[in-house]
Formats: sequence, structure tokens, C-alpha cells
Amino acid sequence: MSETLLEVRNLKKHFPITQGLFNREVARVRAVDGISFTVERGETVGLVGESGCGKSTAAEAILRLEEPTDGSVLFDDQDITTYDDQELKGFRREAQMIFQNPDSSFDPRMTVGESIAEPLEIHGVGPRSRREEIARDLLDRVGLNADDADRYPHELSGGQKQRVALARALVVNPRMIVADEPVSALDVSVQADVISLLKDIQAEFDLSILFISHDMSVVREMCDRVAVMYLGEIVELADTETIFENPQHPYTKALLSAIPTLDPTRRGIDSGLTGEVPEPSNPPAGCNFYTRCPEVIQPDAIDVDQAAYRGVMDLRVTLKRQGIELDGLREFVGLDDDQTPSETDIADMCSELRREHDIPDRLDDREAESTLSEALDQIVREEITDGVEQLGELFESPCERTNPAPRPTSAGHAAACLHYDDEPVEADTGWVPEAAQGD
Amino acid sequence: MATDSFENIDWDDQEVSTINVSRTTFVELGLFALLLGAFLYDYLIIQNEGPLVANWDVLSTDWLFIATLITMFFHIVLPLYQNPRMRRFYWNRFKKNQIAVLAGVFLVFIFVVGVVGPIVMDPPEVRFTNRIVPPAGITATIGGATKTGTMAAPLGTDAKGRSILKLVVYGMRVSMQVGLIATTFTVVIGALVGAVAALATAIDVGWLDEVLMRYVDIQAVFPSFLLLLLLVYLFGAQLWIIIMVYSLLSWEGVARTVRGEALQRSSEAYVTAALASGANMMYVVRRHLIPNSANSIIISATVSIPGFILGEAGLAFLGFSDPTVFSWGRTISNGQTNLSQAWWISTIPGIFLFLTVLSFYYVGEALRDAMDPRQQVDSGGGGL
Amino acid sequence: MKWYITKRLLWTLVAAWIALSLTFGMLAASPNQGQMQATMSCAAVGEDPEECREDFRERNNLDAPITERYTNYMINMVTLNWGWSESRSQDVIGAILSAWPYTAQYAIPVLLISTVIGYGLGLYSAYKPYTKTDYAASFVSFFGISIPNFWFALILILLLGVPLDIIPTYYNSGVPVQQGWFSLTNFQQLLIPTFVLLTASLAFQMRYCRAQAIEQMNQEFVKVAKAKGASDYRLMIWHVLRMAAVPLSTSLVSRLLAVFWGGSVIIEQIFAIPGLGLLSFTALVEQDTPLILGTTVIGVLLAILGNLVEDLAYVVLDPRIDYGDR
Amino acid sequence: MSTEPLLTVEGLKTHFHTEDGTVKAVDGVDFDVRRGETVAIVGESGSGKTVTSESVTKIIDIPPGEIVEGSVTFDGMELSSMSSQELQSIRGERISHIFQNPQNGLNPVYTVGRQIAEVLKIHKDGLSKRERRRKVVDLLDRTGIPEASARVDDYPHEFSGGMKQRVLIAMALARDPDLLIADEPTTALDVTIQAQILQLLEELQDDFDMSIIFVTHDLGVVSEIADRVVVMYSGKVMERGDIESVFQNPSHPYTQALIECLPGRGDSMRRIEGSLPDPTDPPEGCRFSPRCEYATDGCKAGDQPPMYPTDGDETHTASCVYYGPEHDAGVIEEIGVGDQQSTRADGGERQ
Repeated sequence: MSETLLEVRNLKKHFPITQGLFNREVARVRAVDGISFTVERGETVGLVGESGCGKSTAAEAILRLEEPTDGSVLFDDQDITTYDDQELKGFRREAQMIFQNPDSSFDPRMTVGESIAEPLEIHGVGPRSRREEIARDLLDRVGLNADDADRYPHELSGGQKQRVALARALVVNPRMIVADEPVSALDVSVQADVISLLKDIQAEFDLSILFISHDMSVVREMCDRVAVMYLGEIVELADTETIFENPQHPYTKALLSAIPTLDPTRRGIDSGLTGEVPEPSNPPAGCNFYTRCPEVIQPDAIDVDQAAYRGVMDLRVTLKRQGIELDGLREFVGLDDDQTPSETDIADMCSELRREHDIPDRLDDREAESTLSEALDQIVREEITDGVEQLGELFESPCERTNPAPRPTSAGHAAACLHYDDEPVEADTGWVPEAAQGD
Repeated sequence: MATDSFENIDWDDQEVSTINVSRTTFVELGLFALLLGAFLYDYLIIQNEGPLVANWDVLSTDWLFIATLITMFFHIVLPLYQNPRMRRFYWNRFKKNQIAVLAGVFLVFIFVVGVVGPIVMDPPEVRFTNRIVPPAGITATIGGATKTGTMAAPLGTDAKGRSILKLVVYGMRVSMQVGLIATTFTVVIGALVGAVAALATAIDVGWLDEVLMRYVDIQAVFPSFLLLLLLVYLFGAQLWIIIMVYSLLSWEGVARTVRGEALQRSSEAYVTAALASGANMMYVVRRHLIPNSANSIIISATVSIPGFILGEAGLAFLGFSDPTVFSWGRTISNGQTNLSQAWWISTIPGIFLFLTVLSFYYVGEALRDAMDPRQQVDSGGGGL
Repeated sequence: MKWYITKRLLWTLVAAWIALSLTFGMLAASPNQGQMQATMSCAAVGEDPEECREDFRERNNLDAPITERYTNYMINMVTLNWGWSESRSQDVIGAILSAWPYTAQYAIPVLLISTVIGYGLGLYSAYKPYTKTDYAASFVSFFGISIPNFWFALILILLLGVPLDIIPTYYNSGVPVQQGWFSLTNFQQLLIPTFVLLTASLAFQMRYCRAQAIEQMNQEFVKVAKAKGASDYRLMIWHVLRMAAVPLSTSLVSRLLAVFWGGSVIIEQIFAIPGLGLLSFTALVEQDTPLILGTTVIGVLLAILGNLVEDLAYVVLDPRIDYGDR
Repeated sequence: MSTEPLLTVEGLKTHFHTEDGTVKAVDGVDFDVRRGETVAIVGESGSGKTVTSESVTKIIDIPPGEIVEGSVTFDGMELSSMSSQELQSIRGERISHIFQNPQNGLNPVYTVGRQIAEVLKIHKDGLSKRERRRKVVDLLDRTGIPEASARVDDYPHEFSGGMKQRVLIAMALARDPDLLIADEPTTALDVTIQAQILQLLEELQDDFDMSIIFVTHDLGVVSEIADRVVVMYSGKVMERGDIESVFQNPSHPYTQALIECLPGRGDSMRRIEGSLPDPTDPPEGCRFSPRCEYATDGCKAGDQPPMYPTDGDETHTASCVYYGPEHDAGVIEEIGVGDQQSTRADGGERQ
């Protein structure tokens, strides 16, 4: 059997937004928009990203707790998206899940022993006494003692509850565990306990783990390979050390540089990221990250300082996605509603627009500066559409047009970014690790 | 032998999981079947003429009362008996509220006397010879004649010479029957509707949930007392009709609670965990959603019982309740005419009614604090 | 906003229509009381009861197919021709119109006072939870909701009315006509009934407001407001009460009506106040079906209207509603 | 930074009277904050760090809370004995507070602008309606809310978590306070948003020349922004000192354990045995003794050891007998923050 236990191919999960009486679909939240990766036997793969990037939805779609909209999931070389209920139930025994919030992971009316034995009860295993015995044995193995079985969840601490969750996942002797932020709700000292237990159990039972987290330091501790997700897509995937030592995708770099270091002498926390994650119901065209990317590619026509270009792009993004409310601007400059703006007011409003988007007063590229100031002038005089058009012609970045597929980088792994030349990495899966690539 | 461990489960022969009906549910269903059989026998065969068992002619309300007692035994007494740890946990928190404990004892007293009393004591009979006798040891002048109460009628007698003590004891049974039967039916109907509505949303049959909830909104708006008057007028004032009308009119609170609880719990992690281990929706409802809403059902039940008792008493006071039944409301109403001299006729049953209702509210409050910490105001944190 | 309001108005009409249909259904399904009353009165007078029954069914065309009776019933309801009341020998609408002022005169003050004082007490005991005043206030509220209103009325009559006889224990319906609705004597004779009704409604309002206020006080924005230097008064009124008003508004009217209807029938019967409550009581005693139907339908329509008021208040109080949802 | 501390807290004890006994949340805490300085209070859940920060201006609710002992002197004024009216005039005016959970820190039924204006109104700024609105817009703009003048009339549910925290910061700075108490302001936010907020706080600290008390459990955040640090455990201060000396040379065994069990530091993570003490009856002697590997009988009796200076540095003190007389501080092996790989990528270009 091949070494790969789980292979996800172009998995998509969209949630329709409906409105009005007949639930017409008006928009789609593209929570997971085509991700592909593999998990080897006994390997831990991390799925990392900020809130709203779709990592938890991806996990639930992989286990078919949420029906995927598209794509396939191969477990042991069989596509579970085609399974019927009976086959699915068999698969459920082989892939288990543990959750973030220890308090809501257990039914308050069931004892710890009953909770651990519940998967056995669901699969109709043996009489009650046998299930109980198995549960008690498992409690020892996760570092608690057997007679905790009769206690109720509210009598245990957060760390102990996560251990019981692990026992419940193990009771059906699974081959893969999906851990959705298992330690995020715990204190640092308790986190260390649960992480080392997870590693010991993985080693003992040769488990593959899909580890989901927003905490990069925990991921660095736990995972062999890491996939970084942004707005429903994987932007970079490589083994852990490479990602931390030599990140290629601008978002990964920003994510890592935002992590506070422990060494007070090397301060300076600046992820360079401005703005917020866009709405997943209307993701930006082209590369999802262009609306915030500090390294957004400038069109050949202009050559401007990168920070200034980012400022202009911020202005264009605001114009495109939310629009500018001129009366707010007029009020800022002190104009009454009906008063027609004088020349100086126009100039003030233009410089306010520049200041608000960190655009310097003069761009060093002469042609770019004239186009920009002209466009600003039009916008402020309420001819917004012409201003936007004019800006678009000159300043439109290639990143807005194409949504890059993963491309090989100098660091030996792939990243979905136009900075790297457009050579397809691998046949269809896109993220097959080099090892498999070779043979 | 070495303790069994999960590695040596042989998974090939574990494929099918049977829906196993637990022993206790089996016994419960058996008892209900027995009850139904007896009722049909009494109703069809002996056309409700003679007494069914020994000399006890089981009346309509009694059938309902027996069914209620069976349900209460299997769903409240037995579960508490079966897991002592849960019982101790709730009892420690409940007994922090001394008044509630006192109220609980009083309610048990009312329940026992209400059920046993009428069996032991013959019903109050009209004897004009000793009309309007004050309670033992109290002297009062009624229509010129002064009388002092004797132990024959410790609580005195009413305008028709009936002993107030007997009237009160029989009144206890009526109130208990009304309160418990109506509440049990409301809980059963409400839980059913609530679970169905929650299940409908869970398996994306949205319209069913919408229809049920819209009806619940309407029923919540209706002024139940007015409708009660209308229905009792239209369908007759027998006690069991009043109880059934009450049950059919006021289950919307339980339905909303159960639906809300079920929906909120179905998004909890332990339900996803069960689904991730291969459970289907029916298993989740049976094993997680219904038992977990038991707490809030019990809390809303203890609040609805006093409501029913007060409602029936009000109805009886106005004279629209079952004349053959000695409801407290009726006794109080009869005492209204000679209120100034014979104050005890209305006052004594009123005190019992008031204390019973008050006790239910206090027990309900303490149960909510004990069972549902979420609603409890935690000491630390926000506030002034 | 408009879409939500039209939706709520439509829903009110639908609810009213369903209510009327349900009352018709109950009427049709029941052994017609009115008919029994007609036959009994004929028999008493010596006529042949069977023949009386026939012409009673004739007059109310009870034998017509159900759909026809249903449409007639609905048309009558909508055109406010609610039939003729035997016992009061006037049309039902007229009876209701003549009776409602007597109920309104004590109902409106009870509703207002119980809301204002109820919320005030509820807020205060939420402001200082678990203190002696809080325990006292919650005992009063328990007392209020537990005490049976008819028994409480009798006790008050016994203690206040009889010995103090300045407080009349029976309502003289002539007074408002001669001395006017707001005269002192009218006020005096309403004292006990209003007080009895007030205890129940006040208790309900207080308990509900206290529960909502305590829940809001645990919210973080109260701590933030406190950290801004806001005084306790500003916190309790501008933040806690204003925020609690959203859930409170959804049950402002319906909760009060539920308590109120029960009480008014009983109070008006004890004190002989010729209001809507007494009207429905006598209608029931006289088995005057059209009048009974009339008083019930008025109650139901008022409740539905109250529900509409609550929904509109909800819209005004809570900007978060996305106007698409219910 | 002038030497006279702006705020001095001495022997602060805050207890909560609950049904199951008195919770000694804060049981004798001392620290001070100088003007323009950032002092971090760090500790895990249950350490009493939040209660300490909320006892300064008595935001905790009394009852069931109660400040049993201790003095809080702010700019020469004794806060602990102030009447609630006097305290109200200080809160939001001289000392303001921001909290952990921005999601429901704003009253959902009022616009954002109105809630900020409320601070100005409470403290009688004497501005006209127009002037006050301009000041609110200016505050929103300075805390980085885009299109501030348009968004001032929006409701809280129209803002994301990060944006709400900026609004709360604007609200806290409305009256130009001398001290800002920030209670885990970025814990609920994503790491890139956290970076933006921390940067914003640093900029505003210079503009408004204010001191900050920063409460957090995240040692990384502490090393990024703090000048001095106070390490708390189970209601008491374990270690206190300048950020460099405490992080380069953590002295108290608890501080060392905290640093060593951080994930992602390469070498194997250490675990702290045992569990948090029961707040209603804390252990005798040093609060950390039941879980401390160096604990001797001396540690387990009497009360918490005083704050001894570590290796002769008066400003860096630790409450551990080993730094006291007739004990050898050498027993506690040296570990430092410097020698572990930083989780930040070194290779990536720095903006």
C-alpha cells in the first residue's frame, strides 16, 4: 500500500447565502475554494491560518461532516466522497476528531467512562461491561486513573478533559485523528502536557494527524509539514523548518513576522499588513491576497516605491469594494452640505485621501504621479467612475488578474504567488511532496 | 484475565448496531399497556357502571392521574435513583436554599395527604344540623347564636355543615391532579413538538419547523383564561375536560424551550463528535438532545404547575368547574356569602392554596439554580 | 424597515383570521349550548321542546353546510355584526362598547403602574443583587404571583372593607355617571380591586425585568461603560435598562394581558364592576353564546394587537435586526 | 521617565466572598508604574492578574468582591479610600481601561460615535455638538479606523473584532488619560491584527504621553511591548524587574518553568507537574512550592518569601528563599531567553 493515507484533491465547500421569500441564492461564501494536500502514514500535517481562512470547514468537509461542494478525498486510495452511509460509517471508525473547547466536548449528563465508550456503543460493540472495561483501560493510557470513569465532565480541568477527548478518539483504534485547535483554549503549561501526550500516542499507535491551529509556535512543535491557508486557499505548503526558516509566500512571511519574539533585544513587531481579511462571500478577483499583500507586483508601466504603490492599491481596493463616501470627506474638510468646494478644499480633500491610505504627497514616477493626482481630482469632484477607470488603466497589478496556481520556488517547495515563474509544479494534485514527485 | 483493551476488538463482526430498547423503557410500556387494557375493559365491557376494582370506581381523572404517576416515576424518580452521583450533586446545590427545602417538604405532605386522604377519609357529607361551626377552640356569634368549635370538625364546618378539614383534604387531591396531569401532558406534547421542530431544522426540512413555530407563536398570544372559559362552557365542566383543555392550550412554553435547547446543543462539540463517530440523527436526538433538555423541562414544569392550580381554582371560584369535585376554589367561593361572620370557611382553604402555589414557585427557583448554572448569576465578573 | 413592518402587519391579519377560525371550529365541534338553553326555556314555559329546538336551528341555520356557516360567521365577524345577546337584549357589539370603559378605568392604571414600578423594582434589585432589599423584593414578587387574586380580594374585603367601611366593598356603577369617572368616590371604590390586580401584574413585571437586567449587567459593555466613569444611575438607565428593553419589549403586552384577563373576570365578579369581565361572566352564566363569543374574540384580538405593538417596539429598540429575518 | 512613580500599589488584597468560601484572588501584590512607562502583569488564568488591574479603579463589583487591604496611590491621590463619585470622575478621565473581548465591549444599540461622545459628556468637555462630533471623528481616525467620518454613525455589529478594539481604544483615549489599563486587549484577535493593535498602542503611548499597564498571559507580547514586568501566580507576585534582566536571567523557578514550557522553542518542552492551587485555601509558604522542583521544607511553611534582589540587582527581585540570606542562589540553574531559536523567521526580508 502506498505511504499516503489521505489525499485531498481540489476540495471545495461553498455555503449559499439566501434571501427573500423563496430563498433565492444571492451570494456564496466560498469557505474552502479548492485545496489539495496529502497526509502520509504516521505524519502530522498542520493546517494553519487566521480566523475565517476556512481551516475548520476544510477539516469537517474532509470527514464529510459537511458535504463538500466539489473535489475528492482519498482515504487509503478510496474516494470517500462516493461512500454510501454504510461505508461512511466504516470510514468514521478510522478517522476521529478532537475539538477546541474542552467544556463543550462532553455531554454534561454522561460520565467520563460513558463518553469514552460512546463510539463503541454507536458501532454496537459488546455488552456495557466490556465497553466500560475498555474505557477504564484507556484512561490509564492517557495519564488519568481508571476510577475517573464514574466522574462527570464538570469535575475535570480543561487539560484532563482534552486527555479524555483523546481517549475517546482512540477507542475505535483509528488510523487518523483530525485535531481542530486542541490546545488553543488551554493555559501554556497545560498546553505542553497535552501536546507531548499527543506526540507520544502518535508514536505508539502510528497515527496520522491533521493538526489545525492559528498558533504558529504550537504548529512548529507538533507538525512535520505545514500548509498555510488564506481565504479558503492554500498559499504555501512545505516541511515545518523550511516554512519557518525560508518562507516564500508574502502572506506566510507576514504571518511569521507578526509573531511576537521572546527576546526583548530583538523587538519590532511589524507584519506590514494593513486592512482586514476580505469577506469570504465576495473574495477579491485574481490572487486573494492582493488586497493586503505588501509585495503586490507593480505593472511594468510604472516603477514606484513599493510602500507608495501599496498605498495606491489600498485606495483602489477601498474604491472597488466599499466605495468612498464623499460627504464624510467634505465634513472632514469642514464643508457644509450644500457649499461647493473651493480649489483649496479640493486640494485638501485630495491630500486627506492620500494621507488616509499612506500615499506620499508626490510619487517619484512622474507619469504615475500625474495620473494619480488627476484621478484623485476627479474622484473628489464626484466623477468617481472616471477616476477609478483612470487609476485602473495605469496602476492595475497582474495579481488582480490571475489567481496563481502553486509554483516551484528557490526554497525547493511550491507557493501560490506570481512572484515565481509560471511553471506547473506537478500534474494534477499540485501539492504532492517532492519525495513522491521524484519516483 | 488481562483487562480488555481497544486493540483486540474484532471489527469485522461488529457491523450492525441494533436499536436496543433499555429494560426500564420496556417495563414502562408494559405498564401503560396494562392501564389501557383496564380502561378499555371498564369503558366497553362494564360501561362504567359498577366499581372496577373492589369498591373503587375509577373515574376519568383517576385514569389520567395513574398515567401521570407512571410517567413521573419512570422519568424523574427512577433516573435520580439510578445515578446517585448526579442526585447528590443536585441535592447539595438544592439544599443551599432552606426555604425551598421547607417548601419541598410541604409539597410532599400535600401530595401524600391529597392522594391517601380521600381513600382513608369518606367524602364531606351535607349535615344541616351543625351548619357554620367555627374551628375547634374558637367561638364566634353567627346569626345571634354563639358557638365554639369542637374536635369533631377541627377546622369548623361550612354553610352546609361539611367539615372544612375534609373539604381541604379533597381539595388537595384536586389541585395535585390538575397541576401534575396538565403539566405532564404539556411536557409530553411540548417536548414532542419542540424535538420535531429542532430535528426538522437539523435535517433541513425548514418549512415544518417554520409552521410549528408560527402556531406556537399564535398559541402564546392567546389569553388562555378566556379561552378556558369558552371551552368549558362549550364542552362541559368535568374536571378531566378542564385538565385536557389546559394541557392543549399551554404547551407552547415547553415546545420553545425544548426546541431552543435542542438547536443550541446540536451545535455543541459532543454532538459533532458523536456524528464523527458514525451516529445518525435519531441516535443524537435520543441520546443527547432529549435527555439534555430534561433539566429545562423540569424547571419550566415546576413553574407551570402553580399556574394550572391557580387557574382551576379561579374557574371553580367563578362556579364553572366540576360541581361534583371539592376544589378549593369552590369552597372559598361558597364561603363568600357569610364572609363577615364565618371568616374561616374562605380563609383556611385559601391559605392552603396560597402556600401550595408559593411552595411550587420556591422549589422551581431553587431547582433552576441547582440545575442550570448558566442562568445563575455568577458572583465574580460584570455588574456594578 | 418597511419590508419588516408590512410582514408583521400581514402576520397580524393571518393570526386574527386563524384565531377567528379556531373559535368557529370550537363552536361547531361543541354540543351547541345555545340550543340547549332555548329548548330548556321553551320546556319551562310549557311549549314542546322539540319544536323549539327546530326553530332555533332554523333561525341560526345550523343545518346549512359547514362552509356556508363558516363564511357567514366570518363575514359577520368582519362587519362587526356579532349577533344579538339574549340576556342583555342588545346587540353584542353594543354590550361590549357600553362595558369596556368600566374595565379600562382600572386596567390602564394597573398596566402603567405595574410596568413603571415593576421595572423600577426589578432594576433596583438587579442593581444590588443578593442584598437584604433584593431578598425582600423577591419575596414580595413571589407573594404577588402566588396569592390567588380572588382569595386576596376576599381577605382585603374582610380586613379593610367591613371594619373600615369608608372603603366600599362593592362598586356602585352609578357613581361614574353622576360624579364622573375621575371623582373621589369612584377612585375610592376602585381602590381594592385595583390593588389586587396590581400585586399580580407588578410581581410578574418585576421578576421578568430583574432576570433580564441581571443578564445584561453581566455583559462586557457595562464594565466598559463603568470604566468610562459613568455614574451608577447612567449605567442602570442608559445601558442596562436600554439594553434590557429589547427582550422586555417582546413580552411587554402579551405577558400583562395573560395576567390581566384572568384577574379582571374574577375581580369584576367579586366587586360587581360592570366591565368586560363581568359581561363575559354573566354571558357564561346565562349561556348566551353570541355574547360569550364576542367577549372571547375581543380578548383574542386585543392580545394579537398587543403582539403587533411588541414587534414594532422591537424594531425600534434594536438596530441589529437585519430586516430580512422575522 | 521621571523617577516619581505615577501609580504605586502596596499590599493589595482583593477577595471574593462566594457560597463555597472566600476566593483570595489577589493576596498581597506590590508594583508601581512610572509616567510614560509600560508595565506588564503576566500570569496564567487564576493568577489574579485581571482582578489586580480591576482593583486599581475598583471596577470589580462590590459585593461580592472586596478590597480587604492595601493602598493604591495615583498621582498623589489615594484611590482605595475614595468615594465612588470621586472614583467615577477619575475613571475615563485620568485612568482608562480596555478589555479582552471586543466582541461585546460596545453597547449594540448605540452608534459608535455616540458611545465615544458619552465619555466626553460624562466628563463635561464643554464642547458644542459639532465640535464634539469632530473630536470623535478625529479620535477614530487616530486609532486607524478607515473612513472615520463616514463610519462614526455605524452600529457596533457593522465592525469586525479588530475594528471594535480600535473603537474601544479611541473611547479610552477620549479624555487624554495619564494611565491606560489594557487587560489582554489582543488575546481574542488574530496574530496579524494583534500586531497592528500593539503597534498602534505604542504610537499612541508616545502621542498621548501615557503609562500603560498591560495584562497578558502571552510572554511573547510582554517581551514586545513591556519596559518592566510583574510575574503573578495564584494571587501573589513571584518576580518583578526590567524586561531585559527578567527575560535574560529569569530567577524565580515559576518564571523559568513558564518560559521553558513555551512551544516552538526547539528543545523539548518542560511540563509543570501538579495543578493550580484551590483559591479558597491556598498552600502555606510559597504559593508555587507544591509544584516547584527546588522546593525545600522551608518553602512550604510560613508565608510567601519577601522579594529578594537577584544577583545584587535591586530592581530585579524574586519571591524565592534561594535569593534570600543563608541560601545559595546558584542552585537554580541559569536559563535565558536568548539561547532559543526565535520563532520569527530570520531569513524573511524585514519591511
